[in-house]
Amino acid sequence: ASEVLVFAAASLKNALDKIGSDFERRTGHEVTVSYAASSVLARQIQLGAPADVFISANVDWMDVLQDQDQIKANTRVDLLGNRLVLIGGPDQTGVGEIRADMDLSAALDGGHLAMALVDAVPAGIYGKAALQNLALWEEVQSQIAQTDNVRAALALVATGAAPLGIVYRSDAQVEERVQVLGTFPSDLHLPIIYPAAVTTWGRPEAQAFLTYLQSGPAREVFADQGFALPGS
Amino acid sequence: MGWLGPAELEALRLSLRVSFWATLVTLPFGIFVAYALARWRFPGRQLLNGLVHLPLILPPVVTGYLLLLTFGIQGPLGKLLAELGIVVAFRWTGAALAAGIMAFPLMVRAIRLSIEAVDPKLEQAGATLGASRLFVFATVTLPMILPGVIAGAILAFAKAMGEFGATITFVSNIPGQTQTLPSAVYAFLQVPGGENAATRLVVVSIIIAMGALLLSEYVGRRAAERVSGS
Amino acid sequence: MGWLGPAELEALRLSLRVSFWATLVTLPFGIFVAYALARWRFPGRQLLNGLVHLPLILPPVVTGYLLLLTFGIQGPLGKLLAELGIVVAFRWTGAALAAGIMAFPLMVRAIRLSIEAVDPKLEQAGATLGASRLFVFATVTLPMILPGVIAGAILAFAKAMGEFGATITFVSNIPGQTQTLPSAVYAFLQVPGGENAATRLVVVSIIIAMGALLLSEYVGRRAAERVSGS
Amino acid sequence: MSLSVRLQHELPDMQLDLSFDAPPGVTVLFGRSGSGKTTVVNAVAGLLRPAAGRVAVDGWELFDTEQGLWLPPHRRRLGYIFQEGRLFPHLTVRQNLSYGRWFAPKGARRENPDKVIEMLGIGHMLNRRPAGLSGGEKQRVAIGRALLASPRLILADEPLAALDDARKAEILPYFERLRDEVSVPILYVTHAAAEVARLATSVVALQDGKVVRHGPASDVLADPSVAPAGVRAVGAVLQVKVCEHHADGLTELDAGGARLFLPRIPHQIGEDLRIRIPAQEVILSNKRPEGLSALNMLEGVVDSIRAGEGPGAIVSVKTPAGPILARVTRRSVAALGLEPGCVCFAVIKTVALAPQDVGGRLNAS
Amino acid sequence: MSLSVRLQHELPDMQLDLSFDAPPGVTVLFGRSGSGKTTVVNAVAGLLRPAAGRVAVDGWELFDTEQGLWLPPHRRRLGYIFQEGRLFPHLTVRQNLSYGRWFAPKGARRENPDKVIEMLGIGHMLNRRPAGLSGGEKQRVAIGRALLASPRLILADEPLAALDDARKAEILPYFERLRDEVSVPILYVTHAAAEVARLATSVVALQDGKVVRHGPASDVLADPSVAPAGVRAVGAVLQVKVCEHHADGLTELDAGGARLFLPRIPHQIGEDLRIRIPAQEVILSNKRPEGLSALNMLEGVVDSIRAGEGPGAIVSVKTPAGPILARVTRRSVAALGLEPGCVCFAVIKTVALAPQDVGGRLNAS
Ligand SMILES: Nc1ncnc2c1ncn2[C@@H]1O[C@H](COP(=O)(O)OP(=O)(O)OP(=O)(O)O)[C@@H](O)[C@H]1O
Ligand SMILES: Nc1ncnc2c1ncn2[C@@H]1O[C@H](COP(=O)(O)OP(=O)(O)OP(=O)(O)O)[C@@H](O)[C@H]1O
Ligand SMILES: [Mg+2]
Ligand SMILES: [Mg+2]
Repeated sequence: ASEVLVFAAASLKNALDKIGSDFERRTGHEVTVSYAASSVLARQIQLGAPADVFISANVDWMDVLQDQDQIKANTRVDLLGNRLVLIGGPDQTGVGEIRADMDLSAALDGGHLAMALVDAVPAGIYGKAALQNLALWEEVQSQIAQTDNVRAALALVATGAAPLGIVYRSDAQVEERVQVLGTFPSDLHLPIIYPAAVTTWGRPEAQAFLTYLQSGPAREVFADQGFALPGS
Repeated sequence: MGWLGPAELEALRLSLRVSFWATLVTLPFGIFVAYALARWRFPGRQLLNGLVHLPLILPPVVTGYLLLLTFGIQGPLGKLLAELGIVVAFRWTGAALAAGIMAFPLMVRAIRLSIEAVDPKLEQAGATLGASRLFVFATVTLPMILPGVIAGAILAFAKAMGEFGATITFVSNIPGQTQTLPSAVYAFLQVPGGENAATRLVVVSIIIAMGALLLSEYVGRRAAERVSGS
Repeated sequence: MGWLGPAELEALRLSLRVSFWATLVTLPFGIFVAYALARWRFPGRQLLNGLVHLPLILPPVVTGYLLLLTFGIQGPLGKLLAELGIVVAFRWTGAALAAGIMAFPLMVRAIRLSIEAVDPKLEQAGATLGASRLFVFATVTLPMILPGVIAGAILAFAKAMGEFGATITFVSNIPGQTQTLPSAVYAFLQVPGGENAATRLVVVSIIIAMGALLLSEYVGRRAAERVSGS
Repeated sequence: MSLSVRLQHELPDMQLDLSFDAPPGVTVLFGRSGSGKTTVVNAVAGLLRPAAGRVAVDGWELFDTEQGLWLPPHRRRLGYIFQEGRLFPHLTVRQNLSYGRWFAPKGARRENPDKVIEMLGIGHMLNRRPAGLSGGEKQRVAIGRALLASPRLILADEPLAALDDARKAEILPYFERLRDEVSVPILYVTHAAAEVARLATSVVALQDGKVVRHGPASDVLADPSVAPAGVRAVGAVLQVKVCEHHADGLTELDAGGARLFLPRIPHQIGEDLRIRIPAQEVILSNKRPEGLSALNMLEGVVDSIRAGEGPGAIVSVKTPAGPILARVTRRSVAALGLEPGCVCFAVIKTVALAPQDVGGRLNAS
Repeated sequence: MSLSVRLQHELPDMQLDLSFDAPPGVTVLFGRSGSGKTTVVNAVAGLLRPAAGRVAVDGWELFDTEQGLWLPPHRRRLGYIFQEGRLFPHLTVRQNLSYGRWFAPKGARRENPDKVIEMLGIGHMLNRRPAGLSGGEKQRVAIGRALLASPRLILADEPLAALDDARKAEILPYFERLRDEVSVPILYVTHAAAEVARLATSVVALQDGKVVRHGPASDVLADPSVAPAGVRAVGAVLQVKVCEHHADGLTELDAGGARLFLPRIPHQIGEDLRIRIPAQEVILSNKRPEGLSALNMLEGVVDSIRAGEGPGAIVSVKTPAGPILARVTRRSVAALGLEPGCVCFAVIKTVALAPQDVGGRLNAS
């Protein structure tokens, strides 16, 4: 038995912890996962981190690594997807699918719209694109409260600091103090993709793990956590 | 600073304002708490001491989250302040609050150490000459600890300039309101190719913090010379 | 601590080890640098002072990134250390390095303030009695600054226990290797439903840091009493 | 009683347990190093809280543990001259001097700062800081600071020990003036016999935290067994009046009708003075001596002879000027056949009557 | 020359510029407060780096700015007794005392610690820390610490000022012993005439940073214009030998054939001593006095009469015991018809010859 060191975006922790131990049980290979922001992990891989597998929360950092030949391009897969949702406190009313005629300003009622950093963090970038495509961006731009990650945006809504927020569906579903008010159509923004790949120096077992991630039992776990599965 | 964009300049201005007020407003509390910890024995002293140090020990994100719970719009203290007309949520005042709280332990420690170095015999001498406790503090203790107070204040200022985790969690990152220099740096570091812009901002913060540090050394030395007799 | 899982216990053990060594190894340097800053006048003194304070001023992520660049596998110092058989990249030693560097300014400041409070006249008295500079330091200065040294060390320890940004950026977040308590807290906070686990870990860190603080108060007071004559 | 002190306190090495009531004027605390003098002064100042006791100044209670009364130090209106100076290092000499004046009540008697500064010889260092002063300079500033605080009670812990003789001689009259003219009670710790002789209204001798002797200065000084500096400080204190200043630099005094000469003193003609005649400066003769350089000769009758342990004896002689004490050898007592009732002559050298033994009016005793 | 000092240094208020060569023994630095005494001592100790100068002890150079030589303080082997104690607060009294012993070279002469501790009366406080000591106790420990460092040069800055007379009298002989038996050179700052008289081999009088008078103690003490404590400290120093201890507590001395009596002193029969006879204790008579209590009478011839500014004059009388100085009034000089060549009698009270004026062998002068 050998080891596999996985560098994964922090938002995958719950799912990967479970899948990792399943994999260990089945193969005897030990899986260790280092969770951090995709940007941090990508830089570490650039600078020679001994990771075998990298799972990013966005395609940009994976592209950078691929350009620099730090991953085996042929192992790269689009592992997961996600959906962007609008959330609010328990007293808000749901809207279902979000459309351009939605009166976001009225719903905010002078409050803030919590999002991850709209120019830096993937969830924020996607959210900004969606709002722009709905022509709602101009209207709410000045009311956006940005955080360094999606979970902090979720916390703003959960604590009532902000009436509304835009987060991933996978994040919203377990927080009891918020409800999903509506889902953004996925064509409003670049596809939300969590690419995965084996690093150039990845051990042979890395490919086995990557394959396992795409297997049925693993996909079940991801789906449980609210992730979207490409091709389904 | 022609090489800073307007947004970056705005972040710089905001960071300066936030750090300045964070330092200024916490300073009296810092001195008071440091004095109490150094000179008084009261029940709950260790508790106060622990409380003061909490922001140093906790991951900043946790501190930010706790701030959100207590000083947020729905938080008990947040509501209270709001009734007094002070809104901190998503305002630069909130950023200052976060920065002040994060810097508080450093400030208190520096001041406390310098208070402990003041010979109580001099304070006694002041008392025998008719000065009340408060007056002794103002005329003997305070001037003598001035180097420590200055050091503590500038340290707090520097720390406030660099504070990120608690600030962004508590008051988010609203350009012109709560987007401080470190938040901007963080944002640049998240995206591929953002290193150059981040470096520019880091250089600016280093220059400012070093300037403050040099100033504190100078002012502190001057004050120390005054105390020990030039 | 039955309510901590094995991974969490591992993180706790690692954090303790990292903080302990970070404090122990930096302490002699901290004392030396503090002494140099407090008592010597040399060219580059302000530069050294600035350098020491840098980790306090920079956003931790930036410090971590700089560490990665210099002490990483491909970094100049990293290569040098590797040739000496010391690998810090993605090892707990690296976490200790990051924690030590982040805590260094706090340690130096505390020690420096207490050195400045020692009356040079006592050191002179030691010299006239035949003690060389080093001996005077060991027998007069060091015992007298002991409270400050202890305070500085424990402060550094507490800071090291709470260090997150630089550590995760420099050595990542590898369980059993570099996943310290705050990194584990971070990971838990990133996922839905992780709050409970995060809270448990936070409580543990608070207990440890408060314990250290109380210990430092006690030891420091004992030492201070010895110095000022019980 | 101007100063009433009762104290009980446990110290690591000894038990402080004393009480004394002192008349107005200067109360000198005397005792060996470590006998508890500073501790007593600190308790009076409120810097040490004794286990039990009471201190009152002119009937005004500073504390009384029985009543649970405890004035904090700053309400006691003290001028404490510390054994170790304790100047404020961050203030200039001028600021140190004026520190206490801020707090003095409006109506309080005020010393003239210029006069104090001149007397202490610190005018040229007003703008310097204590760190740049010599040991004696520091102590002079400390004295000035206490005097200028308009205190109702002055506490002086060996205030002159660090000063040279000339400076001592300049400052002593100032304490006398405080005692005589302004009548501020003074609690004064010293080892110096001359200071005791000159200043003390009453002397409290301490030993291991207990009062071993307490009385008017003239009594204590006349008793060799408790005289602060031992037998060499024994002396008589006479009440005299200035008669005339002679051209050859001598001053003539009237002492109960008898005449005494001593080197010129700065006092006015007609002024009442106290003058201490150290017993060891007095020579006795059983016939009127002739051809001696000593100008002062007092005829009297031997009152008592106290032989001590050593070779000496203290002979007390009743003269018109008052009782005179002479310290002579027992051998001389035998040789001259001195015994109570004998007529004899006390010879006192003019120059032996030093200015430092001449003080202002004798208030008490 | 055992101690050679040359110094130039600028101080804020004055210019230090002095040089003196002192013979072996005790060199007393005397001068008013602020005259620069401590500054000189600090320069010798290496705590102050003077602009220019040279200091050598027994020919061993401590520094010489011309040669660029500068020994750091810890290489100078000093025992510095500071004016303000400077005890190590974190060490017990015992540890303070033994601090210097760690560094003393193997072969160095060592004082017996027990003896020093006993002499200083600090045996019961060995395990305490300085903060709990009284002012005088601290200074005694400071003296012990310096003595036990096996120094080649002792610097003492007003070491006895904080001590009571009895303690002074106990410690003075110790400095004498260091001077006479161990011949450690001592640079000693004091204001006290008795200490000067008893200890000083030579006296350096400072004023505003300059040497105003420098010479053997007996010369300086005989000169009223420079005598450290003014005219009252003028006195003659005689070389005497102990003859006999009498049963009545007196000791008989031989002074060049003449006999002198004084209260019992602890010295051995046959021992050579120096004895100071203060000029103001001497009475002159133009005929052999009779019926006087004074036991000591020396016949002599008036050598010179120096009238000062005041009412007094110093009469020098050649006696078999050596020159005796008497301070009398000018009025008496006239009344007795004293002039050079006259025969006269010097009368000295037995008890006036105090033990503190009796010292060990007179080495220099
Ligand atoms: N560190 C200093 N800075 C400035 N001036 C100083 C300093 N030390 C001493 N002086 C000044 O130098 C002069 C000589 O001081 P020094 O301490 O040598 O006097 P001293 O003769 O020892 O007096 P004392 O008998 O009062 O101790 C004084 O006028 C003093 O004010
Ligand atoms: N803070 C203290 N802790 C313990 N013991 C003390 C303390 N202060 C004084 N003492 C002890 O109490 C006794 C009396 O001290 P105090 O200072 O009153 O003496 P003093 O008569 O003023 O002596 P000196 O003339 O030497 O100044 C001494 O034996 C001293 O050691
Ligand atoms: Mg005392
Ligand atoms: Mg001096």
